[in-house]
Amino acid sequence: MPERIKHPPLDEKKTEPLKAEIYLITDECKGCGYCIEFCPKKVLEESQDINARGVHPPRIVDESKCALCGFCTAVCPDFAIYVAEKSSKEDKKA
Amino acid sequence: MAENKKPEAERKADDIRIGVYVCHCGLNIAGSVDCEEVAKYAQALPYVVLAKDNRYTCSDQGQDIIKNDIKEQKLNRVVVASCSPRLHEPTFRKACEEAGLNKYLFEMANIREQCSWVHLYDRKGATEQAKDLVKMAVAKASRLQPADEIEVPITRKALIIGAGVAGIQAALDLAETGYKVYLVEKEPSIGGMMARIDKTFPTMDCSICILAPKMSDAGHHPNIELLTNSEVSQVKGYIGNFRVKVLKKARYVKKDCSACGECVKVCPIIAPNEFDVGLASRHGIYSPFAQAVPSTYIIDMNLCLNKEGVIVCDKCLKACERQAIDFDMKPETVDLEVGTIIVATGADVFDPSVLPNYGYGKYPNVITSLEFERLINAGGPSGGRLLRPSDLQIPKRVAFIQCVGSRSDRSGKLYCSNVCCMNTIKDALLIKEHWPETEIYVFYVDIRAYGKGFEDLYKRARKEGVVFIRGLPAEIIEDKKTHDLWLVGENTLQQELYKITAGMVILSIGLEPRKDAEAIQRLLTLSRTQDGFFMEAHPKLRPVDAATGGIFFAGCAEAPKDIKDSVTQAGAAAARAGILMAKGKVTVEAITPIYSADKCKACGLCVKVCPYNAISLDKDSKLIHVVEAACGGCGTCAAECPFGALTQSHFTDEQLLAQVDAVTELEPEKKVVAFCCNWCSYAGADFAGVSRMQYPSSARIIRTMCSGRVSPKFVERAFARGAAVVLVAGCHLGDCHYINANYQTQKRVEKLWKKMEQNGMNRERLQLLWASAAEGEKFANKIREIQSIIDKVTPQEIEKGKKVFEKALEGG
Amino acid sequence: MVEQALVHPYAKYLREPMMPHIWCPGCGNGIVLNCFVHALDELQMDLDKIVVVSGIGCIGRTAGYINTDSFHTTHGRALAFATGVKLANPELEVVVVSGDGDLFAIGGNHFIHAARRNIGVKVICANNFTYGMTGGQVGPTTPLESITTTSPYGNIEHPFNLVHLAAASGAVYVARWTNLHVRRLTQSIKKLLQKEGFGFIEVVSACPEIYGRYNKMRSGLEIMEWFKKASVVENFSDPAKAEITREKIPVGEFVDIEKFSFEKLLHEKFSQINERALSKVS
Amino acid sequence: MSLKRALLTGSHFLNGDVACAEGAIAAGCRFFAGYPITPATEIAEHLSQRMPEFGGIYVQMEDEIASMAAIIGASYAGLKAMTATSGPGFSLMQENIGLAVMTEAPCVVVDIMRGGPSTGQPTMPGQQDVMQAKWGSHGDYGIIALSPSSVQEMFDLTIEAFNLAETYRVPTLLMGDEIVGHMWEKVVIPPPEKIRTVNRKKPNVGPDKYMAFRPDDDLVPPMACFGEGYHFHASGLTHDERGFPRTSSSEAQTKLVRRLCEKVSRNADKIKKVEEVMLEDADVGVVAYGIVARAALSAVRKAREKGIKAGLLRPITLWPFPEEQVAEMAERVKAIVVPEMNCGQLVREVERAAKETPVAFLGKLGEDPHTPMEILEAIRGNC
Repeated sequence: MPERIKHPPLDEKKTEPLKAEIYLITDECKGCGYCIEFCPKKVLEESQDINARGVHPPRIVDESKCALCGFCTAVCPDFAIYVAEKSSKEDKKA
Repeated sequence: MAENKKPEAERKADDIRIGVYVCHCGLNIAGSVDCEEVAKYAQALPYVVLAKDNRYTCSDQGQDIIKNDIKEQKLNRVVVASCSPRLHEPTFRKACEEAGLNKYLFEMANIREQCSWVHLYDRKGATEQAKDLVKMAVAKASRLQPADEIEVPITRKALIIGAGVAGIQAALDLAETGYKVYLVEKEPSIGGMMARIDKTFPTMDCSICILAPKMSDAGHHPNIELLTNSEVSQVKGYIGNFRVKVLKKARYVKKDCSACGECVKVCPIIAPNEFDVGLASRHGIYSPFAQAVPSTYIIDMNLCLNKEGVIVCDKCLKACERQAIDFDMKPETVDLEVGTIIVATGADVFDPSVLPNYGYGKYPNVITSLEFERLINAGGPSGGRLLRPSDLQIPKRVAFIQCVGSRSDRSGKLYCSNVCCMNTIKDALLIKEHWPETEIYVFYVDIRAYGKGFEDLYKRARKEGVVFIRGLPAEIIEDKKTHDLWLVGENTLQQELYKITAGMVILSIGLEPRKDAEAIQRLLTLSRTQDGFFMEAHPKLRPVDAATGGIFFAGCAEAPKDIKDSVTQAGAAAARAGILMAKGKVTVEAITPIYSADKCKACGLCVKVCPYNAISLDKDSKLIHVVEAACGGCGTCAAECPFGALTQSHFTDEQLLAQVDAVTELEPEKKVVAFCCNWCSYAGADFAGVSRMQYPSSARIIRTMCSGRVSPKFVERAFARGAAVVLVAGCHLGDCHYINANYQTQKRVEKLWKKMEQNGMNRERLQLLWASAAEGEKFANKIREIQSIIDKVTPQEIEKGKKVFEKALEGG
Repeated sequence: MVEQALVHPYAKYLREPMMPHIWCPGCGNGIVLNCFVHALDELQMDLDKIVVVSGIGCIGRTAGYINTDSFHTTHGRALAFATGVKLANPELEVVVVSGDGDLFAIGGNHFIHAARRNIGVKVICANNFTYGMTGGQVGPTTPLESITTTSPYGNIEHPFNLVHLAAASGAVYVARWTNLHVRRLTQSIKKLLQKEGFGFIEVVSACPEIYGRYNKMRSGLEIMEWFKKASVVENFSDPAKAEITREKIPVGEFVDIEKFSFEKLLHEKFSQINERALSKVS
Repeated sequence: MSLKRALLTGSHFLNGDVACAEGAIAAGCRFFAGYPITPATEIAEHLSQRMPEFGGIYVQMEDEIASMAAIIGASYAGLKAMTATSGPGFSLMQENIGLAVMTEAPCVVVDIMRGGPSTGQPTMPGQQDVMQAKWGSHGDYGIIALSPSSVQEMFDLTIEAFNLAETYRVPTLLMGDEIVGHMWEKVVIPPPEKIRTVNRKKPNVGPDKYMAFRPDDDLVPPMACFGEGYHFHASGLTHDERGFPRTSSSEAQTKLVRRLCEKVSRNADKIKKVEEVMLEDADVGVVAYGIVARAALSAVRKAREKGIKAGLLRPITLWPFPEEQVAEMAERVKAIVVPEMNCGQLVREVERAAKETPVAFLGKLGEDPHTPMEILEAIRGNC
């Protein structure tokens, strides 16, 4: 098949994937690294800062890559991370 | 059957009357072989009562000559030196039979594929080789025996590989006739190329509108079993009795899918849709297009977030009310038994990104004719509006460039792709129909409007004001700001340079063989023409039959053709397959074992090596029993028998040894005695010829059905008579046409190597080659490599070989 | 990117004053808890009608963390207690969340009998192959040759195959997943909560600090890697063949059948007896 | 399920176990979990037949540990719950009696005492579990134990046991013996309005304010039940007033354990019951309970016939022990005689209360309890 794929699809604009907002409750993190390891889009990495528990919580490398699959939320043993669609940012907070 | 062979001495010369016919095949053979000389040479060979050369032996006159000679000259053996027996042996056998001569008394010398075509510039060598080949054929012919064929039943089921319009049509025809059909398609949906085309020429029908009903018929027909997202992984057996394995790749969506599309709404993965040539997007879970059959969705596991059995994303799982999604689905292998196979694998389109001067892939507004089909299609990514990718505006001026990937050595495709001219004319008219103001230029080499209603369409296009300019642009230059395009080239009619700007350029790309054509070729032991499309058994008389019995072609797999021709050919292929299955039985070649009980020691070795379990040992009577219907005809039992109690009909030890002797009579130290199996290595050698691959003329090929037939004593005999090199060639291990017989070949060759080494012989002189029907190049290279060995072999080494194997001179 | 004062969507299911939980970094118990509340959230169940009961051990603390009625029993007795609750008030959805030692060593007898009775109690067992809270002693599920503080030379006791045990004892729903299968585990828990009768889910759970430490898997990630490599989904395969080995962890749903629960049969008896009594009166 | 069919008002000829069972029903017990054991089995058998008649739950568990756990569960689910057993089973129950104490689960445990230790003499009477009743489970706690000496009392005291359990959120023990359990006597079951039943205190605040283990002035916390929307937590671990574990706080430990003891001791006067016969002018006081008290009573009467001023003090409440009553008697009598079907258990409490007053112990093991004559001898010997 010809390498048309070099150009973006015409309907690119219409089919823009949802934007994600990732929330890190850093001080709840115990640093198991599951969210980092199992993120299919490799959105997270271990940060250098040390949290209240004395571990390196994750930090966000590129939020735009997040596919909103929510696995980090589901696999976190410490309820220290969750994701939401950008739009619904406000009501997710507080 | 008992062998009634007489020792050489007892044969009276007048018993055997051989006629030899050397074919010029126009200039195909005569071009590099002196056919008259070969005929003269043949005349002098033992038992030969007449030898003739003529332009086309396969022509009716050519055949009539043979028939008359059989009657009037009382010929009881016939030798034709022409093309490959894989092509014309049936033709001549038929001729012999019509003249009342048992067809097993016919023998062929392949002086085209394996001689004239591969020594185009070595007339002398070619001619010498041709003589040897004829001599070998004659030697064998003098020992041929008449034989009767037994019949085996045909499985009344058909396998069709590829479910484009050709495959679908063939499937429907056979299913309607009442045969069970397995329709295998590697894509998730059937429909093939035609499903993506907007309108068909010359009638301007909506392509999918006329295809969709056929698709759903195929999907619902009680006699058709669809195997989509599947690929044929193995084919064993023979005409009427193929055993096929089909790999059904996991779809990850079960049949329960109601195609409601809820899953798509939640799938976070977005990727270009192959069906729209990347012009539109699809999701990780998707249905390729609205009319897809089956409508069951599919998950693209390369894109899905869930890998290695870990479900990270379960959005579709939750969205699916029918719970049809199953991430644990595993690929499964389906075993089929069919009597006939139709190859309808279609063609790929040429990828113009290899032509830098047209800037395809670089300039957004340079698109292919296939992309155009999607753009102009109302169901396509732009809703049928001809939007140019750079700014999504409708261009004021459009240019078509013809023969992109066709009829040009630069792109490596010398042939005409057959459909592009009319396709462009159709496309031009479509544009005019929607946006009459648009200026259209077509740059062409020749306009080929040969078909029914084609010329009218062409005329209409001209009338509508489409401008046809002879002479392809040398280059396309893009205006960086506007992304408009400049086409620069020479108008070869006016002999003047042109520089024309256009908002959009459509490359009218050609068709080329499927990337996986070689895989199919190996699976089914087919032949391909030089341009890589599958080769029919006869271009004129058997245009839809493959050389391998029970296999037929439909659609672009055989050559580029338009929808009408594909459908026509599909009908033909279905009819041909139907004829076989209607008969319900097929005669198997009389190439089964010949057993001489008196020599049998009931050791049971043959029982062990038979791939078909066709031989059983009766402990009490100390005799073996052969089930001929079950026998595949590889002859490995004959090669295995240490006591000469078994040999293979039509490939007897005597006949094969006679061929060896013939080769080694003169200057054996300059020759390689090559044993090639009919299905792979011999076909490979033919392919090398078809592809005109040039290699030294030292090879003398002896055809056996399977390399497993090559008994060590044949090899030993060759060395004992001073052959420089012996080559044993067979199918790749695992690809053996006779299940696993070639593993015996390997064992035997290794034994011989040991023996040679123990006796201080250079084992290089015995070569083992695994080459498929597709690997002509590999075969040619092997012969070149062997030539260098021949050149090194010293007279002393030759003598050594003679001594080591002198025992082999006895008997035969 | 907001950093602080965030409220996790599941916070409402947890007892704020009890958080953070006591579990070690990478402990699978947190994932089990996460999946459980995830399931509750998706089912939108009436939290007033849920009673979470647990026994002794690390995972036993779950009862204290989930913001429903909850009870933390003596070692091994969770199921006996839960039986009383369910019989006394069949309206309640009684869930026992406990560990392999609690449920199958000291509580083994209660388990098989609860399953036999088909009492409508749902069991989620976090199997970490050891006694974590007491420092990692050998237990009823410790794999052969595993090192623990009381099998320093390698365990020579054959472990239970929990799904087989549950199936043989009569459970109407039996499944096994690992901490890695959070999605399927969550769906499985939803199914469990909607079944009538006695259901059982084994969650093969990561214990990096204790079991892992002694068995060459020092981090949760290493154990998860083992789960990933060894897990094979074999839905409705023979539970008898589902032993856990280093090489293979058969996971999936093993049993999903319908059977009248103990409480249902009991209340049917009541109505029969009533009718008899009434007919006597008239 | 009207109480009418549950309550068999009228006169009956029953054995002690059955009377106990009927008492439980009369008290509003709607959950029984047990395990077969002589000589308590008849209680289970009878309830297995009776309970379903009015929607009460009977379940036979896999052992006494489970039975005890189950009734705590039932109690938290809002039912009045009971189990019944004998020595060996009583030992198994100690673990979860401790749990009932710690989680303050109202429930009744009937122990029809037989000859121990271990399997001992299943069909013989005994009073060997009296100290186990008080100290059987580990840790410090207060508990209530009653001692019936007639079949009628098996009925009456079972009701009393439930009322106490519900009032103080304490597992309450009915310490019968094989004879009282198996003896047949007339039992009068009063009409419902004549039967006093108590139900546990319910919270008077909403779920938001509710603290499962915050006591009122009587040291007893109001009790919410599962499914009522309070979302409370109870644990065998040391806990604070919210019920949340406080495993390393001495403050929490002191506060909780103290209360668990004082809840009973501070309310002892309201709990304690004794029967006093002819003690006013007595020189010799006999302290006896259970079946032995009946022999003692006739011994006291015979002594009076013989001119010996003897009297009887029968603790109906073994625990909390009626210390003041014994002490007050001790000041008046010259000597105290304590016949028990053991090697001397309750006598220790008597001695503690009696101070200087001499206490003679009359122990007996095996088939028959003391005869009146035996006790009379003892009285004679101590005047």
